[in-house]
Amino acid sequence: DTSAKKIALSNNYAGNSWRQAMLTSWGKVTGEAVKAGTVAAADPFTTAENQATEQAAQIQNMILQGYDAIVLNAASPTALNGAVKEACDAGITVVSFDGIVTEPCAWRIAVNFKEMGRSEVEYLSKKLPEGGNLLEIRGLAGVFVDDEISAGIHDGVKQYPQFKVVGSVHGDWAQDVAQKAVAGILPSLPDIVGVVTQGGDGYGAAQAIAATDRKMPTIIMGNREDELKWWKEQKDGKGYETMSVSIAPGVSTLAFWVAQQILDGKEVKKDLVVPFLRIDQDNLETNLANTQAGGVANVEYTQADAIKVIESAK
Amino acid sequence: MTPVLRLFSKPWIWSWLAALTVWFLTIMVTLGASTLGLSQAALTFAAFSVIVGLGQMFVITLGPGNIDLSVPATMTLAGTVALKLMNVENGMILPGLLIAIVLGLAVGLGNYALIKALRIPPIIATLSMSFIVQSAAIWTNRGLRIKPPGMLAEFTTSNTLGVPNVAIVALLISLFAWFLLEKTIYGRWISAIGQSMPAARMAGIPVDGTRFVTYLFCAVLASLAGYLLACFSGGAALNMGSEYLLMSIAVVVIGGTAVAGGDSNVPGIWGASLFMFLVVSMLNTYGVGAGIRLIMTGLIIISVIMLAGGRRAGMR
Amino acid sequence: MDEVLKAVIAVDGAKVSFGAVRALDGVTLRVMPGECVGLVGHNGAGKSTIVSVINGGLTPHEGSVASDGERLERYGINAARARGVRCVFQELSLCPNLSIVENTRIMHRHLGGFGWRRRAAGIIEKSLDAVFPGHGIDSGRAVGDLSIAERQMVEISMAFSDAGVAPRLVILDEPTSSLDASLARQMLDHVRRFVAAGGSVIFISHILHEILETSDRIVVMKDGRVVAERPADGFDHHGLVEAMGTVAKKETAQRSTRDQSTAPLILSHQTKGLPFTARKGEIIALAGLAGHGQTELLLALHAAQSSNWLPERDPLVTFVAGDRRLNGVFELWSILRNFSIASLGDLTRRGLILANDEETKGADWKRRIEIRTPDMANRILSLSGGNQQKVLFARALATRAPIVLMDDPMRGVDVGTKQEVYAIIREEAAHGRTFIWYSTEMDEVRLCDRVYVFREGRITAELAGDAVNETNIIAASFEGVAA
Amino acid sequence: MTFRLSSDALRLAIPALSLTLLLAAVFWLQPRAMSYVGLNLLFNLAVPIALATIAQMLVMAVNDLDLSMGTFVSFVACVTATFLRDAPLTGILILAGAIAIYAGLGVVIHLRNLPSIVVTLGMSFVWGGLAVLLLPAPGGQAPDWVRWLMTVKPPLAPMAIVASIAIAAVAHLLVMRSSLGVLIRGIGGNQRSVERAGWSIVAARAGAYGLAGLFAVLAGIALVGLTTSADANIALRYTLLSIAGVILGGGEFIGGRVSPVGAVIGALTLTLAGSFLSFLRISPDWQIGAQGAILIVVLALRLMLNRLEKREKRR
Ligand SMILES: Nc1ncnc2c1ncn2[C@@H]1O[C@H](COP(=O)(O)OP(=O)(O)OP(=O)(O)O)[C@@H](O)[C@H]1O
Ligand SMILES: Nc1ncnc2c1ncn2[C@@H]1O[C@H](COP(=O)(O)OP(=O)(O)OP(=O)(O)O)[C@@H](O)[C@H]1O
Ligand SMILES: [Mg+2]
Ligand SMILES: [Mg+2]
Repeated sequence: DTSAKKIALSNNYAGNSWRQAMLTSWGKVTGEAVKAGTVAAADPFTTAENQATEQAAQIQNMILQGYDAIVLNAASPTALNGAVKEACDAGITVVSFDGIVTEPCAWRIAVNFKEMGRSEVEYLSKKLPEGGNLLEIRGLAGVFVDDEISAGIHDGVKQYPQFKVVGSVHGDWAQDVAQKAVAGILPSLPDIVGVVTQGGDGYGAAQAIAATDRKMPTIIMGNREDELKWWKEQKDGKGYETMSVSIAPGVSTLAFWVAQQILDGKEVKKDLVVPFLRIDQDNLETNLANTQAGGVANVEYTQADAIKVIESAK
Repeated sequence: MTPVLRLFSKPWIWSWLAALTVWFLTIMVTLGASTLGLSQAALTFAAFSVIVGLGQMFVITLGPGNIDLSVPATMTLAGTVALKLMNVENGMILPGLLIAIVLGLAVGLGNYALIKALRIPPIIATLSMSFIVQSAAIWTNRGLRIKPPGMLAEFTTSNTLGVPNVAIVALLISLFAWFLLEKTIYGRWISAIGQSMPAARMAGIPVDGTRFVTYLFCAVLASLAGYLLACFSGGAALNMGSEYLLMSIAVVVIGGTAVAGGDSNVPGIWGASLFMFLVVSMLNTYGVGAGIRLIMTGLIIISVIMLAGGRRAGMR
Repeated sequence: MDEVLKAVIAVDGAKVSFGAVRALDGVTLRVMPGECVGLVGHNGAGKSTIVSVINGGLTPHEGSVASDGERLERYGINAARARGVRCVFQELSLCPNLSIVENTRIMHRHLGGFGWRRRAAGIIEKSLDAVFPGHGIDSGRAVGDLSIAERQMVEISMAFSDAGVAPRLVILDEPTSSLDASLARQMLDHVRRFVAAGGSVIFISHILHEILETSDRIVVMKDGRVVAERPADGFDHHGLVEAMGTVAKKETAQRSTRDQSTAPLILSHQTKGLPFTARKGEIIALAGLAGHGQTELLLALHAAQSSNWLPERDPLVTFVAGDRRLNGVFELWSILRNFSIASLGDLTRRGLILANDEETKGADWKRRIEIRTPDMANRILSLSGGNQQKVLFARALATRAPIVLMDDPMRGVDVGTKQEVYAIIREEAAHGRTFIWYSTEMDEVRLCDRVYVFREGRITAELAGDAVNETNIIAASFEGVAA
Repeated sequence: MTFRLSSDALRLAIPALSLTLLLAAVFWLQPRAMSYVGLNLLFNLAVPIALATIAQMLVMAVNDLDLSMGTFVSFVACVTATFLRDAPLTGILILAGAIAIYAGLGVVIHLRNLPSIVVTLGMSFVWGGLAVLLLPAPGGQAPDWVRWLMTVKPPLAPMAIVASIAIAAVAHLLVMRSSLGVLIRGIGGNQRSVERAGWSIVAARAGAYGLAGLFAVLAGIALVGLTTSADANIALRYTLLSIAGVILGGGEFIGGRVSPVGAVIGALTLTLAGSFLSFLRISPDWQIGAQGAILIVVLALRLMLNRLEKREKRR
């Protein structure tokens, strides 16, 4: 019985649509859970500046506030370890997701970002067996997710040597930054057949390329509604083909249920994996229809889903 | 003084030289094939830096300590609210623009109220303000990316006679700013205030009024840039302004405007904005990693300021 | 050459120029142990510059400095201090953010080491007690919290203090400007005691009786040269003035005895002391010791009459700054822009500056008050200080404001220029302009129709007509009661 | 009225009062914080901020401003989590070199009369780049002695409080009591008169910057001790935090008026303000805005008390 337990969400950043969708999903799902009496509280907290130090302070405050579990999307996989350890020592269950932490006492709901990067190249190798030049758009320098996905992409290129990354820019997971960076490097690039991305940057790249007279390469998308919509337009008009992959913001709700299960006394393995949410040519329309205008393709999880994930990990 | 020497005594020449050098180095990679594409891209993206940079320049001209850190948040708020209001309808383009400007005015008013009424140093006042504005942006539409009206999207992304439309807009605003600075009494006033606030007061200049208008102007330019950028990049994002915090300051100081105030120049903003875009493009083109790119950017900024020479009585 | 051997400091044929300005043009000066040398001269005569040479802050371009018969090749601040040369500068030169003890630490480089605070406090307190018995200044207080007089007292005591290297030559550059009579007396007495004990003093002052009664020998400077040098009893007040070559004396003596009491009232202001009023066409002096609230009144008048928020079409007041650097010139600008800034409202149409009108007006005023420059587009700093001051006058006079506030504007202005400006002021007043003029110079005060005397931030006396004379003003500024 | 507060004491009274008020509010909202562990949790992340604030204060004491504080602390954190652990000697050399560069900046800024804002803005890119080169992805690990130092549990008062008091005391001795401190503040107050007394301004400014570098290095090390590992962006917000801390602590941008004890209190206040907000449970939309609001409120308090001080003085 967890009806007296209090869970907190520690979130490091709220400045993009993905995070906003994540917070919305959290609010929706946990709101119902609180109303149903499953847990006593599920309060979300967000820091102002996407900084590990600030988030560490936030976690320490949660310890003081007496939460029973902290669900955590971390600014850094390692820099919060000190605070997380303190929380564990205080008897608090810590479940990290998306931005996971390496501290052994915490649970991790991880996305295999490396695999995500690799799968992008794999998809391209199926679509363009003859290979060609790729442009890579990276995320924010110095952040772990950026490094992971990029490593995956380069692994993929090693696996499919017909591809070659001829340019790499940092798009900071933002359409406008990506657009600017791509527009800057594009004039000096040879023909490119594909753009491998990290999410939140595909539409920007498309915009930058559309502004030139180049042929539109295959741009891997990142599940944002504007990306999907653009893809739909291109698909309807010119039969454009690509795929879209990202982690669903609703994973916060999965983390919530996992935390609830742990509080309930369930035996849960420390490392759980969630699949990323992939959209392909054939299920584009359904996904687009389910995505809020301006939002991100999303999946929200139920308690049953969580139990299934926990069971399958055993 | 020969014309060449006179040219070299202009404070803005260094940013232009730096931009040209970097531009040349970049197009040489493709032996000139990328000239047109690179130039167009540079003009396009420099335009946004120019618009926010101009506003920041007016504020910095007001003298030591004057700076507006609320630029990014203002851009975000103006972009998100305007796009939400326009809701992809071409008929709403003007109301959207209007609301962006009104928001800019409101932020500027808030900034100066904090500075004047609560005597908070501008650097902290505008920072605090930016948090509030950022929250307002989150609250209004929770980060949804709404598309701009078709006409506007078309306008911001296309060229006229090979020149990007946004660059033309920025040029017009620059001309207006230049005109304000050089030809109007207001320009004289801000320059005087920047050189010495007590002297300006004793010369009968309405110091508070002028400073207030300047903070308004900066915020309005930021909101205008936010509006254009949101339309250009196909939707407003909550983080779309963050890049422009350091950028708006960097283009001003690299452009040769005196950090100690009182002396501003418009051409330098263009040189510096082009340079800031081109240097990233160049380093990307040469495949330099993020670390080296940052280091080189920093070293170049320091070299430009060393070349341009320290200023007398250059406070800070 | 026996003299040179004994001299604490001997400067020989020192020449210093700042750009085109010859600040020192071959000055020879010797200071013997046990004597007080009085140094007088008009503004800009070079007194402060020779002081800088002696204290090592300035290396003369020609000439030499010797001490105790030894020619010093590498003379600098530290060499001077090691020889016991101390200086009280004309402008206050303590750090306002530090306490008196900490300032003592800064002044005495070798005071360091454990427990320096106690030692520094001991040193400065001893010196304060010696120079100004019964001073009542706590050495732990921050200098910024002290009154101007207290700061000057601290600075003087600092120069006489002994922290290992005993002071041998103390240079006092206008040290009494903010001290009242009794404090000045205390200081002068201490100078005599110090000299009697074998120390040397160079004493610079514009208050001639102080010089006459305190010095053993008086040196008169003019335009960067020593023009007279005699034992003090060889001078009397009149002789000294003559030696300084002050032409001003004769001209300014002629005071216009206009009676303005019937002119319409144009401004009145409630102050802490007597009420302040001004009439059309009056020239009103604000007198009293320096820093007793005159500038504050001017600032208050200006603030009360001008808006900080909206531009004014017809301002009532305009201001001529005395402290050019602080609130006068705009250093980055040309002469023309500096001139036109206050009257720009008249030179614009709908906010647009009419460049031609601006230039015409500039050229007009350049001629009228003879600003000596080939081109009004030159930078303001290319002008000599006196000419900069003229630009500030022109700036104020070119406005349509009926009241001109002047904050000791003749500071550092040479005699010739002064006469020109006096004439302009008289002429403008005759045309109905009102001048409110803070001045530290008695000659200027006597030019005015009416005088308000200040003491400790309040107006303590109002003098008009024949009552405007030196005795009355001095009496009022020291006693704080109307004469 | 013979009793008179010195302006220095009043300068301190204001931040101390705001801290007390805030602390009272936090205790009221969250009584659990009123304990050994609670205080440590509230304040331990303030320790590196306090060190960085002292560093910024030293630069501000000579009328300059350091915009590279955040990236520099991040860089130091990266060095600490990598070299200082794996090759202590190299690590120490790198950090010493970084301090030397700081001192060098002071010299260059003085000799070439450059605006410190621009130079440090440029340096912020340089430090950021170096940090990214050092740790392209977050990682590294705190040296054990650092970790021990930051988690040790002294008797009576928690580490965070002890460390804050120690920092305040050392900085106070250094800046307010020592000769070097007097010299540095003297430059801020009246550079000309310090020069005339025969001091070398270049050396003193180099000293101020060097000391600032030293404190910033300590901040980076302390930070890693708390977080156990580093990343290139770990302390970016320290730039503005440190400036705000100095101002909250009663310091001023010019005139050499600074207060080390105030600066530490300012850093504690800023940290506490964050906790206060999270105890208030504001809606996530407005959590960021509330941080701005609280900055404004605390600074407005400062203004109110400043007015009081002025009235006191006039009396
Ligand atoms: N740093 C400087 N740069 C340029 N000119 C200078 C400088 N210092 C002094 N002068 C000039 O040197 C001349 C002598 O100045 P000095 O200060 O010695 O006069 P003074 O006799 O002390 O006058 P006062 O009685 O006003 O103090 C003046 O014309 C002044 O303008
Ligand atoms: N060109 C200059 N560069 C640097 N400092 C200057 C310059 N001109 C003047 N100063 C400073 O101003 C101080 C006062 O000099 P000021 O300009 O008042 O000369 P002045 O004696 O009033 O001029 P004048 O002899 O024309 O009346 C000098 O001691 C010096 O420090
Ligand atoms: Mg002079
Ligand atoms: Mg003098």
